[in-house]
Amino acid sequence: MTSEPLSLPAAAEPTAYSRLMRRVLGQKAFVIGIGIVAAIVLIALLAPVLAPHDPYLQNLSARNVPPFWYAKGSWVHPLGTDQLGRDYLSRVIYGARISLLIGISVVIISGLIGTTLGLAAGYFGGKVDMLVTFLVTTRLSMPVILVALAVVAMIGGSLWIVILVLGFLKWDRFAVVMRSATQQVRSLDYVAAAEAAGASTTRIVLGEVLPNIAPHLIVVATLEAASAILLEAALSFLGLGVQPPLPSWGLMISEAKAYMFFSFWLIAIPGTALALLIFAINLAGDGLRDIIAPEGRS
Amino acid sequence: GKSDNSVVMAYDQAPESVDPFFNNVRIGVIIGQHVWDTLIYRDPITNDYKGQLAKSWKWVDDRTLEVELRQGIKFHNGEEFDADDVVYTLNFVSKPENKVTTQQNVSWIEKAEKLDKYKVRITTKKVFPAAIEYLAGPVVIHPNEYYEKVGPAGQNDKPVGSGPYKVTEYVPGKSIVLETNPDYFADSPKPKPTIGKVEIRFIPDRQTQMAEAISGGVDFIMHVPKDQAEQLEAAPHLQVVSGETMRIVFMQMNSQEGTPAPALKDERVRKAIIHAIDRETMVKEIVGKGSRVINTICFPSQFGCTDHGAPKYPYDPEKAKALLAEAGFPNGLELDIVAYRERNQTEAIIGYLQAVGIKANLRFLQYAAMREQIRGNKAMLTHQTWGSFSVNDVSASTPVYFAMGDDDISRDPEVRDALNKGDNSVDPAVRNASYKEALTRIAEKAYAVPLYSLPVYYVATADLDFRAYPDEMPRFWEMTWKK
Amino acid sequence: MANSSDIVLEVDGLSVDIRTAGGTLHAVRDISFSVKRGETLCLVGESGCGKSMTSLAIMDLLPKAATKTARRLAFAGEDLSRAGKGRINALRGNSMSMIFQEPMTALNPAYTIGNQLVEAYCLHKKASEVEARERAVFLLGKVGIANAAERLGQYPHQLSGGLRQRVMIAMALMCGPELLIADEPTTALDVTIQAQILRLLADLQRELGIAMVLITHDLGIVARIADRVAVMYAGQIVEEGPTASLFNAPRHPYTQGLIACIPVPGRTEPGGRLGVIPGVVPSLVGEVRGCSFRDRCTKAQQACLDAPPVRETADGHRWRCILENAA
Amino acid sequence: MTALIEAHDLTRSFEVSRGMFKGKRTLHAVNGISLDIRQGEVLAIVGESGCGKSTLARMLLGLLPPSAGAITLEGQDIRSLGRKGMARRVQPVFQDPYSSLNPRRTIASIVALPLEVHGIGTAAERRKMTIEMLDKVGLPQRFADRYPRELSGGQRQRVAIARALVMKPEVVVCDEPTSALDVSVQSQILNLLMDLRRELNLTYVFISHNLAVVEHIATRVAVMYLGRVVELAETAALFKAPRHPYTKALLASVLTPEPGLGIPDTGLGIAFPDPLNPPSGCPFHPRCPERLPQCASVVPQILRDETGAVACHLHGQGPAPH
Amino acid sequence: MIGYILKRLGLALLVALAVSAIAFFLLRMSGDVAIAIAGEGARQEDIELVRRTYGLDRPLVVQYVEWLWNTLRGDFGTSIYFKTDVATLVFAKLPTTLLLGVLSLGFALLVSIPLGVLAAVYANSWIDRLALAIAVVGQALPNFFFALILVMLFSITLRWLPVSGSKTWANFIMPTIALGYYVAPAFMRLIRAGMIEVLSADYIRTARAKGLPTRKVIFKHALRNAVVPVVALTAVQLGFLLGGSVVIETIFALDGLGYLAYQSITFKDFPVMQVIVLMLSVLYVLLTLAADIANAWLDPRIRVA
Ligand SMILES: Nc1ncnc2c1ncn2[C@@H]1O[C@H](COP(=O)(O)OP(=O)(O)OP(=O)(O)O)[C@@H](O)[C@H]1O
Ligand SMILES: Nc1ncnc2c1ncn2[C@@H]1O[C@H](COP(=O)(O)OP(=O)(O)OP(=O)(O)O)[C@@H](O)[C@H]1O
Ligand SMILES: [Mg+2]
Ligand SMILES: [Mg+2]
Repeated sequence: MTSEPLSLPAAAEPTAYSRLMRRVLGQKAFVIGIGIVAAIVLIALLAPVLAPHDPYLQNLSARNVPPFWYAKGSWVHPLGTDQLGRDYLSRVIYGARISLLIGISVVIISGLIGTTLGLAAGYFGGKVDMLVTFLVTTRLSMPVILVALAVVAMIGGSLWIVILVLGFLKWDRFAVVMRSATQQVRSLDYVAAAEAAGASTTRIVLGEVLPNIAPHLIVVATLEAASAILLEAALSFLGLGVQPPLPSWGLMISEAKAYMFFSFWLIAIPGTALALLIFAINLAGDGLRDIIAPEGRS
Repeated sequence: GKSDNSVVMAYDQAPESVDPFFNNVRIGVIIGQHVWDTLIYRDPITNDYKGQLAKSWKWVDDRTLEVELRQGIKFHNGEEFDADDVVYTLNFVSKPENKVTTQQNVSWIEKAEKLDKYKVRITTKKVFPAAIEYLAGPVVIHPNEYYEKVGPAGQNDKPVGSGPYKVTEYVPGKSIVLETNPDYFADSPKPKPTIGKVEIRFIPDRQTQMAEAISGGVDFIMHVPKDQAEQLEAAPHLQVVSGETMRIVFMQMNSQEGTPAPALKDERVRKAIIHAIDRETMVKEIVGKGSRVINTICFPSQFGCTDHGAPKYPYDPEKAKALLAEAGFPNGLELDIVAYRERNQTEAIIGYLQAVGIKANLRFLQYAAMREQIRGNKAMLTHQTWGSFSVNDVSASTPVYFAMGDDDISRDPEVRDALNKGDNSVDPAVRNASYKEALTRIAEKAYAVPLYSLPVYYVATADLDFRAYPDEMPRFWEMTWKK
Repeated sequence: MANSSDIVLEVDGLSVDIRTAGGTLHAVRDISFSVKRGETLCLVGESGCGKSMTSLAIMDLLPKAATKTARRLAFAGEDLSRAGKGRINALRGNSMSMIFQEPMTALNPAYTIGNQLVEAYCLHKKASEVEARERAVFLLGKVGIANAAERLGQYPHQLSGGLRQRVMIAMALMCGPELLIADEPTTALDVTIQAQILRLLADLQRELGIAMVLITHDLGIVARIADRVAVMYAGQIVEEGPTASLFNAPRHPYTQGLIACIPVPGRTEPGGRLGVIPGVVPSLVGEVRGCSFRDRCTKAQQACLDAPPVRETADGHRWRCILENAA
Repeated sequence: MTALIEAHDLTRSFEVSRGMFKGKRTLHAVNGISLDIRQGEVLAIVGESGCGKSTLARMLLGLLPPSAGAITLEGQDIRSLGRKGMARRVQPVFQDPYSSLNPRRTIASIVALPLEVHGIGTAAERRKMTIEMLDKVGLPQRFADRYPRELSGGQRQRVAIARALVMKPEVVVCDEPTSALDVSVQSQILNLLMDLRRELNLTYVFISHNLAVVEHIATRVAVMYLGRVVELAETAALFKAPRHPYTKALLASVLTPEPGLGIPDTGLGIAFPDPLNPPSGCPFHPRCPERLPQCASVVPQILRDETGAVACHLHGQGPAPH
Repeated sequence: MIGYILKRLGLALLVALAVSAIAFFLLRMSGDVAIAIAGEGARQEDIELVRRTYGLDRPLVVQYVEWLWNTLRGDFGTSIYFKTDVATLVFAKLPTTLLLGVLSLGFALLVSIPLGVLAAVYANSWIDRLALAIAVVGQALPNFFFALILVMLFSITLRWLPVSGSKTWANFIMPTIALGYYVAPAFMRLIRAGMIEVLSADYIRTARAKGLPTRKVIFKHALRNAVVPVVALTAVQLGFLLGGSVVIETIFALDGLGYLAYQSITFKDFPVMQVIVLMLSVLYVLLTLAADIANAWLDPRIRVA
């Protein structure tokens, strides 16, 4: 006899989705981080709608107008104008596009390279692993900023060159993390089971291994995106990054630093925007790491 | 500061070598003129030539110059100055294998010979009237015994000259300390210094320099951008001095065979570009005091430089758009622009071009890389500056870019012929006429965009009494403290 | 009942709650038992039924997320729930000690076993290092480790699992405890080693007159070593009694099912069907009312929705069920 | 009964590094094992942790190439069968039900994977076969679209069994399929395995260290010690009259739930063998209570007879036949 | 042990070789050194002359092999810009950079170890969150921006510290903070994560079960194990600091390797660039080797038996 009221809630856990959501929402840091990132992405997407002026429209007779909260400021240019009289708010808004574009593109390039190398090293081991480890060591032993500076200095800075250079330099963490994650997954029985089922190596790598290391991939990707954005800013700061008049935040900081002692807002505004974006991405990445961490254990 | 009778100057770039023949940066020239002397001295105000190490000189023929030397001058190490020093120095630096950095400063020298202890003969390779100008500028005289012994490397380690200041401490890449030469000869056109000690620190970052100036860490900085200089003026303990220099700013437009921007072959496009740029406003708002708009590609004070009769292209964006439409670009066009300094000015130019529909992509490069682009016929627009080595003659400016040399990217034989005629004549009238012809044709054809001359801004502690010269040379030997 | 002064550990109404993302997990629910000097009590039950939480609660080693409540938790007559941190530290490792399940990870890899052995002795007995080492050598010999003096300088990774577990035992005995709690001390070991270690433990316990709580999920071990057995299910003790009585006449349906699951040579027919307990363990999150075994119980009734009564026989065999005997 | 799978002198060694500063050493995980697996039997392999059971299993599955020796399936070298060919005939069930199921796949897709790999049927047909298989192992259809983490250990092990059987293999290699499970679940799985064997006429290689389970389920038992098979016999014979001292000790160590018997004294030494440094001669001699003088130096040959095989100096001398 | 070290040194050599080749070809392929050497205003014939006198007209591979051969002999070539021996130049600047690197590392460790331990011991409390906030903000603030703010605050407003130069120890305070603050978060996270993991380890429970006081459990049993990965990170970060001091050295006019690197990049001073890159890579590999040895010393499981 198994009448209804006799049954008890089973120990089996709630559905993956609701559990994940609970863990996600439990991670306040993640929620805040992803919220800010989403807002910045939205701003970037809606830039033409949100920006009050053309970010490239210069007016040399209205240069370095302070933001509205200064006595000399006005609401025509809520955040004032820059050294060529361009609307600062519009430039900051358009700058989000550049930073995000850089972050995302660099991560795509370096992620592809690094993940491929890491997967190969972790899955095949042996000589392949040795080769990849050697490549990673070689790559790590060359300071990114120096190499990036040198290369950009030689071929001349531009958005795509910066993206390509950083993309080809920043794959190391992907490779390292993917390698160890792959090694870990590779030794699990479900990979052996797939092998025993006759699945091809490609199928195993793409169907069994990759989905299970994807969370690590996402975490690395977020953190690397943040670091790529910062690196671009550093390159631009040294005058070897994105080229004017593109409104990159790093470039804006670089141009504004000339005015920092007397018109602090010029550097503080893009500096804050940049720091906020990096802060939010890191927060989200951290949160993500914590969210996926228990899953890895089990 | 005034209290210890010393000046700390900051400069953004370290010279590769203190030996003036082995660097090509402004700070190198500055140090060179303080530590060494030249045979001849050009008065920066009157532009008259005076004897310095030379007592007198005269052209024996078109290619031979005889120089009578001053007696009783000693180098910092006690070595006596005589004809041997001059002969050794000139013969050493003019040999290509000795790899003097800026070859054109010395490549005109065929040889130098000692006539007697205080007399030398200098032979030029071809007719070279500008020799006096060079002898009054970059060609300093080294002490031969010392130089022979230690070579350029030793001269960089422990520099020895005969100038008003001697080097007492030098850490390459970091700082150099100059102190008054107590034995400096009294007859020199450079007066005996008042400022006892000049320390030059190499601070690469302009903001750091500014911060040092504000916090009193340094007393003297130069090449301060206009906006910053104006801001620093507000600080009570600082003063700002500015003046025009001979450096002109212009844009080349690649219209030669095989140009990557065929649109630039169309005169209307080139004219549109000139019309698009509001030079007056640029000068007023971002270039600064001491600058003026130029209409031809030369510095106005240079011999032969004129804009009479040359067409002028006032700021007129509507006309620019109309010209572009006429040339078949109603929707504008996209061009690359290479540049290597004054990035904010390039940016403003880009902004003006953008306003008439020309999207200019900036490629900001090191000078060498830019030059490579130009010479490789890969550049479209170039944002150039040219200082003529402070030589006050058109032969030092316009021909460099229009006489079909390596850097000529319009390559008009008519212009070349006119320029060559001017360069190779000794008759001032012929020269004036030829240069005018060339400059007018350049302007008519709109081969280049003449922009403006560059000013130089100095920011210094308010106590210091000094003036700015067009050759961008601070002269510490003549500076004094305000009462 | 025996003389109350013989009771080393007394647990009355112990509950352990763990805060989890999904709500409060009632890992241990109102359990009571006591252990006398020289007695071995086995806590047996399936994975997750709260055995470890019980032992950790006694030792005050619960994870941060867990809280315990008890009507009484007394060691040698002293109420631990009222004792301060200092007092607990003075007792722990001194008169009550513990052996953990994983001999591979329970020793600090960074220190020699000598260092780890003497640590507690020096602390609690205010003994010198030399004295402590002497005692360590003595005890290592006792747990069957040859050339013990040399072993003191070795690091845990240099020892095999069986040796490490012996070191753990020696470590627990260093200060001469009155109570020894062993949480699955042999699960990680091979059968032959397991037999050796258990034998050693049983001998030492008898020899030193220690009160021992042995936690395991292996009914075979329980049957061979325990004086008394407490069977746990879903955080509760569902049946408790003297070993023989419990194995020979299990009263609770869960205990009965458990015993029937195990193939016993001679009793179960080779290749034949084994007894089963259908279904799975209930979730311990939230309030569990009534008998927690009811949905796996073939004899469940409407009455099981209420808390089942505790029944007891004369020999101290107790169980929680509405039925007198489920068999 | 005919031999379905035959292993000839199988050896597998690993190069293991023992920490950064030490060189690599060769570890002989499996050291010259010859076995036959007969059609329809349940061959149990028992032995202590690290003795090479899993390594042997992986070689039998074709997942790990032997360093030496060969495996034949009905006389054909399994290397010539290829991964897919092997997959149709031999399938595994692993010990850990947590790591043997891909957490990112649904139960149905896990079970259907072999069908997909071999391109059997349309998606709908595969789905049908999967549901049938799940039903056969006692999992209702509603589990099909759940993820492994929503299942209990026993349920997961059922999924693993379903995956192994969906291709209708002849041999199933079970590597400690119940050792991670509670006893109440273990009996369910054991019953299931026995039912399926009867129903589908399967051959099992059953790896375990639980002798009670082995005695219950196996028809033949191979006892391994440090990479070698030391004794092989029919189950009943082995449990009744073990011949190798290690087998005897193993049997003595079994703790059945019979109160009052106390803890047996196995009489074994405590020197646990280091597989990187195997003892000379008979690998068991340092712990053996019946050690003979030659045990320390001479590796005992395997002696095969009608009851099975044994490798011990106490039982016959001289080279084994063949 | 010796064998291991030899093997690692061999690896270092291989890495150095690879790096030198990459650096050489990368640097040479995209720019004409001759023009850089000839300088502003040089004519084509001057450039040709330079090309010939410096041997830049030969195939790249030949130039590389020659460079490699000279390097192996200890002749690192002559700086194109400074005209002096590269080795002298580089080694003259190395101490400043090393000092800055070590100081920043020390600062980072000083900040991050206590913070990391606290954050782990009080995981999920406000202390943990505060530490996390400090870390995340530290990583989000571009170090050049942070450096400028420091200058604003301490030199301009408060006038406590000199802006630039390397004359006195006071010159090193701001660069140390600016550089160290940027790497501290990585250490803090690592220590926090390591401590949290270690604190939940079985042997910590063992230690507590022995009745050891909390302080001893944390500092003797936990930290010792949590600190092992920090050593490896320290090596990596020191490498990073040496390479990453470009911006900071430029801002604070510290005459170190970073600024020299920046200069040689802008002046296309290939010989100097190559040696700096090569030296940093060798340094990196050696540092990781040192870290491994230190790890082995800390972790007996790796140590020689
Ligand atoms: N740190 C924790 N956080 C949340 N739940 C926990 C934690 N530790 C244990 N639990 C839960 O508490 C319950 C009791 O756990 P406990 O460790 O006491 O079981 P056990 O009987 O010792 O099991 P095992 O035989 O597996 O050791 C289990 O349901 C477990 O999932
Ligand atoms: N991939 C590998 N690399 C190195 N050594 C290995 C590898 N796989 C197994 N070994 C070693 O080979 C020996 C046999 O391992 P195996 O897993 O076959 O043992 P087992 O009998 O299955 O043990 P258990 O009962 O613990 O599962 C062990 O000492 C193990 O450490
Ligand atoms: Mg002389
Ligand atoms: Mg195994």
